[in-house]
Formats: sequence, C-alpha cells, structure tokens
Amino acid sequence: MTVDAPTYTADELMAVTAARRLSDGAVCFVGIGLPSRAANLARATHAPNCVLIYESGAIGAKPRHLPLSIGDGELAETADAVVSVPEIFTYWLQGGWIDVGFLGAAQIDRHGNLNSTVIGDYDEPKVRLPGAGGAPEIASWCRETFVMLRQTPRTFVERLDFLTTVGHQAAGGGGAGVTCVVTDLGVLEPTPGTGELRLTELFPNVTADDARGATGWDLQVADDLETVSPPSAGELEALRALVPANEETVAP
Amino acid sequence: MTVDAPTYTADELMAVTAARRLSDGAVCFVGIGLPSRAANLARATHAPNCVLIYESGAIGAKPRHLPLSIGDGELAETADAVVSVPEIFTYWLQGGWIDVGFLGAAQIDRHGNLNSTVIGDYDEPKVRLPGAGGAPEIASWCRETFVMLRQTPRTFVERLDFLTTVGHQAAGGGGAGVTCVVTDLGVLEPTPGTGELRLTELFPNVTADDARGATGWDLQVADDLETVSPPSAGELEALRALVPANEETVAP
Amino acid sequence: MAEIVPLTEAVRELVRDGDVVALEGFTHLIPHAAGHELIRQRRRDLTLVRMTPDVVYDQLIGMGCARKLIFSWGGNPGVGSLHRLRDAVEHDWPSPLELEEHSHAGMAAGYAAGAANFPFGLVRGYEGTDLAEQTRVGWVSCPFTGERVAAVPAIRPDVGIVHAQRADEAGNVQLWGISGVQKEVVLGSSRSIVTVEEIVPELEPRPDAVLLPAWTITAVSPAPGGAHPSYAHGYYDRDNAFYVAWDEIGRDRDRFRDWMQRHVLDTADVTEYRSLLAARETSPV
Amino acid sequence: MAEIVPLTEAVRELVRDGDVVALEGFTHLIPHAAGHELIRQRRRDLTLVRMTPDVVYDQLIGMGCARKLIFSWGGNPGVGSLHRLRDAVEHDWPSPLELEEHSHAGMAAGYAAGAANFPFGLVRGYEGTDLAEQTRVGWVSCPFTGERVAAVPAIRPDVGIVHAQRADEAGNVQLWGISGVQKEVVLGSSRSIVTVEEIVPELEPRPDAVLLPAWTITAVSPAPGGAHPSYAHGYYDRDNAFYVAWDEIGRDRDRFRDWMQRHVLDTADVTEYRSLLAARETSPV
Repeated sequence: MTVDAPTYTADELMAVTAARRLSDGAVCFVGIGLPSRAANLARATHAPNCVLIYESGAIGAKPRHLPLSIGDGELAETADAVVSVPEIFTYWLQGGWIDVGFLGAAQIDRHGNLNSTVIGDYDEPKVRLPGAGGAPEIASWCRETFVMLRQTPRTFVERLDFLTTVGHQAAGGGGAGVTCVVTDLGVLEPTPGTGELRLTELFPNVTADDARGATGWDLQVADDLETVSPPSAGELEALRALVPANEETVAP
Repeated sequence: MTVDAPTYTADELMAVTAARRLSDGAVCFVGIGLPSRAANLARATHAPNCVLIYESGAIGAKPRHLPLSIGDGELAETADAVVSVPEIFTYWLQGGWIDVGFLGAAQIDRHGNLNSTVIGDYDEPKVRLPGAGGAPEIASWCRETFVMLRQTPRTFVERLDFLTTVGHQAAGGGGAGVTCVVTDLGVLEPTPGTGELRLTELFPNVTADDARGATGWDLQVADDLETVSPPSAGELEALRALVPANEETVAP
Repeated sequence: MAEIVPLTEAVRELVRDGDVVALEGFTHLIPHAAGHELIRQRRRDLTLVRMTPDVVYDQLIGMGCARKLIFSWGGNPGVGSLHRLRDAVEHDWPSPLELEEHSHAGMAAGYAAGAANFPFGLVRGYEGTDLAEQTRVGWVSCPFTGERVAAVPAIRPDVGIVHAQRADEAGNVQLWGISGVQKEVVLGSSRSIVTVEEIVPELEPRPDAVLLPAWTITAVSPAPGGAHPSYAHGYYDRDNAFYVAWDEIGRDRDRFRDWMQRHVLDTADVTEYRSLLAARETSPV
Repeated sequence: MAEIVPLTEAVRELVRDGDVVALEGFTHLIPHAAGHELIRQRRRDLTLVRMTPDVVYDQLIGMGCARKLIFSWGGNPGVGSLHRLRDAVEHDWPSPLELEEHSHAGMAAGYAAGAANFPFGLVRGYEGTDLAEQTRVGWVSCPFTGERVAAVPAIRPDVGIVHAQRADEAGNVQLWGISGVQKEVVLGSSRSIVTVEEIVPELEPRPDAVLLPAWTITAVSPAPGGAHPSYAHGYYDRDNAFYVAWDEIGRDRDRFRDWMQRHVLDTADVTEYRSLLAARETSPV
C-alpha cells in the first residue's frame, strides 16, 4: 500500500466489492447494514439506476440517507410504490423480478447454504438467532444472491447447525442461488460444475492461507485468483457520505 | 287497489321488496340492474348506512346516480376504498364480511341452485349465457343471498341445464345460501328443514295458482302466505329518482 | 425495461399467432385500441384470456382472431348478449371457439397465482357445481384440516395487454380508479404492452393508484382514447350508447363485418378511429 | 362495527388469557401502547403471533405474558439480539416459550390465507431447509404440474391488534406508509383492536393508504404516540436511540424488570409513559 492510498476498513471494502458487482439498472432486494450500504453506494456511483426493493414493501426506494431499518419512513417516502408485505414476497420476489438479493447469516457451508436460526441444537440452542426472515425465498427467487459476512472458522463451517436457507441452485426456485460471498478477506464464488464455493478474489494484504485458515472446510482456491482493488477515493467518499439521518430521538 | 294508490311496475315492486329486507348497516355485494336498484333504494330510504360493495373492487360506494356497470367510475369516485379484483373476492367476499349478496340467473331449481352458463347441452348449447361471473362465490360466502328474477316455467325449472351456483347451505361456504327469491309474482324462501323453496309472499293481485303455474316444479305454498304491500309513495319516489347519469356519449 | 414505441410496432414485435394473450381491464381501462391493432394485423389462433370478454373480445372473436377463450363472464354489461361470442360458440362462426370458463374468483386466483409464480391458485366456490367438469379444475387437500379445496391453473399469458392513464418518459406506468387484475396480468405475462392516455414528465402519487415500474413492462404505447367505449378515470366517461348500439351491430354478421371494416381495418390507429366516431352526426352508422 | 373506547377497556373486553394474539406492524406503526396495556392487565398464556417480534414482544415475553411465539424474524432491528426472547428460549426465563417459526414469506402467506378464509397458504422457499421439520408445514401437489409446494396453516388470531395514523368518528381507520400485514391481521382475526394517533372528522384519501372500514374492526382506541419507539409516518420518527438503549436494558433481568415496572406497570397509559420518557434529561434511566 502506498503512503497516499486512502485507508479504509474491511467493512468498507466489503461494501465497495459488492457494489461494484451491481450493474446499472439492477433490481436489488436489500436488507439493512452492509447490503444496504453496498446497494446505495452503487446507486451513488456507477449504477444510478439501480432499483432498491426492501422487504417492507418499498419498491424503487431512493433514500437520501441510509435507512436504519428495512421499514424506515424514508423508504416509503421516496419509493415509486409501497405494497403490502404479502405482495412483496409473492408478486415481486417470487414473481421473478429481482436481479440481486443480499443476505447475511451466522453460518455458511461450502454449498452456500445458510444458517440464521440457531447455534447448537434446535431444541436446546446455545444461541437463539433471529430466524429465517426473508432469506429462504430471497435465495430461491432472486436471479443471483450475494452473501456478505465476515470469514471465520465459526461462520464458514463444514456442517450447519441448522439449514435455514438453501444456497445452491438445486433449491428449485427460479434463481441461480448464492453466486458470490463477500467476506472481510475476499470473495468466494461457486465452482462451475460442482457449485462448491471457492476463493476467487482476495482483499489487498490478505493471503490465500489467511482465507483457508478462516474457513471450516478445505477451501479450494481458483487458479486465477485475483486481488480486489482497494476502494477509490471516489468510492470511499460516496460510501462515507451514506450515513443515517440525525433524527430526533427520545432515549429510554 | 284503490284509485289513489300509485301505479308501479313489477320490476319496481321487486326492487322495493328486496330493499325492504336490507337492514340498516347491512354490507351488500351488489351487481348491476335490479340488485343495484334495490340496494341503492334501501340506502335512500330506511337503510342509509347500508354498505355497497361491487365486485369491481369498490368498497363502501355511495353512488349519486345509478351505476351503469359494476365498474362505473362513480363507484370508485365515491368509495371508501378501491381494491383489486383478486382482493375483493378473497379478503372481502370469502373472508366473510358480506351480509347480503344479490344474484340473478337464467334458471333456478327448488333448492335455489342457479344456472347462468348455458341453455341446452354444454357442448352444443341452444343459448350460450354469460357464465358464472361472481355467482358461485357470492352464494357460498355471503351470509345471505337474495336472488331476483322473473318467474316462468322456463326459469323456475325441475332440473337445471347446468349447475353454475350452489344455492343451498350445503355448498360448504360460510353463508346460509339463497335465503330469498324475489320474483315478479312474490317471494320464495327455503322451507325450514328441507331447504326447498316455497312461496311465502305474493304480490298484490297475484294468486298462489299464478305462482304455481309459473313454476316448473310442484311449488309448495306456506300456510301463512302473506301479501307484499305495494310500494309507498315515498319508496316509489326514491326509486324513480335512482337514474343513471346523463353522460356524454359517442354513438358508434 | 419498457420501450416507448407506437402500438403498431408493439403488436408487431410482441404478439405472435397462436399466443396466449390477455387483454385486461375490469369494466374500466379496457384496451380497445390494442384489440383493434390485433385485428388490423390479423393475428390468428390466439388463446384469448379475459375475465369479462365484452365488446373488445366480441370484435376479436367475430374477426376470427381466436381459437380459444378463457373467461368468467361473457356478456355485454348492462345490455345483454355478446352476439359474436354466441355465434362462435353456438354456430362455429367464423370458426369454432374452444371455451375454458371459471368463476370471477377462479380467474382472479389464476391471475394472482401467475403473478406470484405459483403453479396454481385456490378457489372455494366450485364444490358442487358443474363448472368443475367443464373446465380445468383440480383439487388439493389441506394438510392441516383435510378440507378439499379447488385449484385452478396459474394464468401466465405470453402477452399481457392493459390500458393505463399515464406513463412517464422512463416507461413507468400509473393507473387509478378500478384496477381489476391489471397488475397481476402485467406481472404474470412473459411480455407486456401497456397503452396509455398520455406520457407525462412525472407521475404524481395519487390515492388508489397502481404503479407498474418500467422494468416490469415490455412496451408502452401512447393510445389516447384507447379505452373507448369503456372509460379512463379522470380522462373520459364510458360511452354507454356505444354498448347499446353494439347489440345491434354485433347481432348481424354482415353488419358486424362492415362496421369492423370501416372502423378498424380501414383506420390506421386509434386517432383515426376516434375521428371517424366523432364525425358520426354527419356520417351516421 | 367499531366502538371507540379507551385502550384499557378494549384490552379488558377483548383479550383473554390463553388467546392467540397478533400485534402487527412491519417496522412501522408497531402497537407498543397496546403491548404495554396487555402487560399492565397481566395477560397470561398468550400465543403471540408476529413476523418481527422486536422490542414489543421482548417486553411481553420478559414479563411472562406468552406461552408460545409464532414468528419469522426475532431480533432488535439494526442492533442485535432480543435478550428477553433469547433468555426465554435458551433458559426458560421467566417461563418456557414454545416456538413456531416460518420465513417472512410463510408468515405473510399464513396471514393472507387467514384474511381470505383459506385453510392454508402456499410458500415456495421451504424445500430443502430444516424449517420444515421444526415448524408447522404441510405439502400439497399441484394437480396440473405435479409440483410439490409447501403449505402453511392460515393465521386466524383470536385478537388482531394494529396501530394506525387515523380513524374517523364512525371508526373507519386509515393508515399509510409501510403497511405490512396490517390489513390481513385485522381481516383475519376474530376480534380486532386498532390504536390510532388521532380521531379526525374526515379521512382524506391519500396515496398508498390502507382503509379499514369500521365494520371490520371491533374496537378503535386513541393512543397518540402509541407506536413509540417505532414510528408513525407523518406523525413522528423512529426513536433509534431507544432501540440501541434497549439492548442494555433488555440484557439484564433485573434492569429489565425495573424498567418495565417504572415505565409500564407504574404508568396508567401511553400518555404517562410518554411523559416519563420526555422527562429523561432531568431523570435519567
């Protein structure tokens, strides 16, 4: 890294990496957190016509600040249309209109299957996680699904404690399943043929061994492993301009 | 009939008879023609809070003139809400919110079953009728269904050419089925126990034999057969004030 | 992403002989201009889908465009029969017409299933009727209660065609008033054409409005007056006299053909058609 | 027909111990005031239904009102865990909590089926997951394609509770902005309570508004500010700081109980609760 290169966090490069993969006009099903930052960054940079759909029913939302919840008032305010939750999941998601869906998870396996339900046994959980939310249908019906999560042996596991969401194409939905996993170390993509996730891109200053060490299965590495370019100054500036509004709040 | 009594048509007394049976606040699923006249007459007289729902999706329509089609612009203009056609049939009709539905038909049998599909054989019809429309679900899901049609041996038949709509409670829906048939001769209602339609009310100057002669089955007559009061001057005035708007039209 | 193209081009590019085509609009915003264009371009062997095949399908059927009709109520609303539909069913004129018929609820369930990408929709009014024997109905059992529920196939037309009040220049469409199954047919069809009264710079949000994003539509075509003789809420009223007059025109084969020749085949588009109608007082039908 | 009654009375009359109760509002218009009233009146053994059991259900569960939870995503949105929910599931504190969980699409399908009076709804995301083994899921076969489709039971609560912006004096309710499953839960419940920001003489039509006629509602109760800490579009914003602070309050059993005692049990209604919060600068939590 040269002295003049801007410094950035892993989260920032994750958002930038996912954003770069969104083409202009892509219709995105977006959650809160990193996915929302990524999609809004794309809209603020190379993909101004990126369409944002939130599971709360906001279609074509154009938030002027980063929403704090998937049902932020800003989303309804700036949306082309607001529909009911049953409609967003049936006519719009399952109807096949979404290009890219974003998901997080507590665990992922080599097939891109996800766990967001429990750590440990279902009936005697060590950690009770929030649950499925929109994930099973997002992974089934978006043309592509991007997963964003930090890579550790506890999250990238040989065997999920619970299979909440089928990540591979065989799920039987209309989409291709998980096509890209953006972590804080690089990018994993399904191997043509087998569908097993393998390392295809590395973040700067990260090695393939770092990634292997952070993976609970025997991670395969693409022959043509590439290195992700650091965020440009423009990307970083746009990303950092994406902040939540300063709202009047009443502390409890 | 005294000299001073107002004269009226059979259609008018049919509308008045049906209207009188609507209680204030009743939620009515209304079609065009006599049912619409009856429901709007009720709203203009004793039942100002009668709620009109049209299968086009208009909920709580308060038309200022008689609508010419079930999707008249006046209905959307004056409705409390306009919903989609799938929604009106699922959430509102099948959801069990309707007190009284109105139907017509080409044929009715003694059980209140209706034919609005074909006269003659289905594959080689003598007359192709419009078809089911909303009728099967209206008769299944409204708490009560009123049928309005002129009584002749060709319409009140021993055997339907086609069973479009199940009229008796056994249909398995949530409603009581056809509870009242208003004809140009009087009123038929289901016999407690058997459910067979029998004559319970006669229009003025009509005899039970007239009604029997106009019925293709052996029509039973209630012991306490009543006579329908002629329309009052107020009812007639209100009914005759219900006219379609004079709209600008382009003749073809 | 919607392209804004003339209706002639939209129909030429998007509708093929033999297609399953749904022209929707429940008593309101009926896409008559698009129906006329199908007739002008002499599409054949269409499977026509529509809850209420009123005058627009009477014309298509009488002109021999249709092989099959999927519908729930086929009359001239407030007037009586559709004589061309009846002539096709009763006398195979101008050609036989296969029927698949449902209740309104069944059609609505089929459209909703089509939009939602379910293979079937549910309907609870067919039990005990003769409908089940004459139409495509299946049965499923509720896995929780055991109850038997009728199923209708999802409706996923090759081409869905609707009329709307407005589009913006990007091809986003807004319609309001009675909205029928328009959203379902556009979302459930492989290709779609939306004719509009006008194209405006911006679509102001309105009560009871349905918005169809440009990316759900294949073609948007301006067709001012394109819903005549039905109405376009906020633009013009229903031409009730036309519906009454159609009873006479449609009743007679020759008179029907003559009328279609002069008003549809001999006109280039909806503007010429409307001009011809407007001149009615000096040139009676 | 809706009666306009104080919330205390609506809860007293309409919610019974052991009832299936759904408080809905998807991130917006969450009926917190009604949740507090359930706690004040010490309802027990409730089956709580809600897609996103966030802070409102964390409070009810922590106060021992619930026997079972039917849900699809149980977290503190944008913050993290619901500690009271986790404590109940992981340590049976204050009592065991039975779970029935679905995906959002499954819950939405259940609510839609409940409103439509179908015994089940369809969902196409459960195939291949472990959800099917841990929750109430059945399977039906499409009679046309043979495809296997998951079915979820209709959700028909004893009591549905939502918050809305406005009602008129007749009890008709209007809400707008993100509308979630509010219509479905009111129409699908045996009894319903709608808390509102205000009662107005007339409900002006608005874009993206949902209208619930008075005859679909059992009780309308004024509860200005009753969605706090969530928001009421057009009235007040989301109190994001509260959601963050809840993480600390909810993490500790004693601190949670103390907070609930002072803010809910010791206040009479939403007005007192809001006053207490407003005084936070002089009387810190």
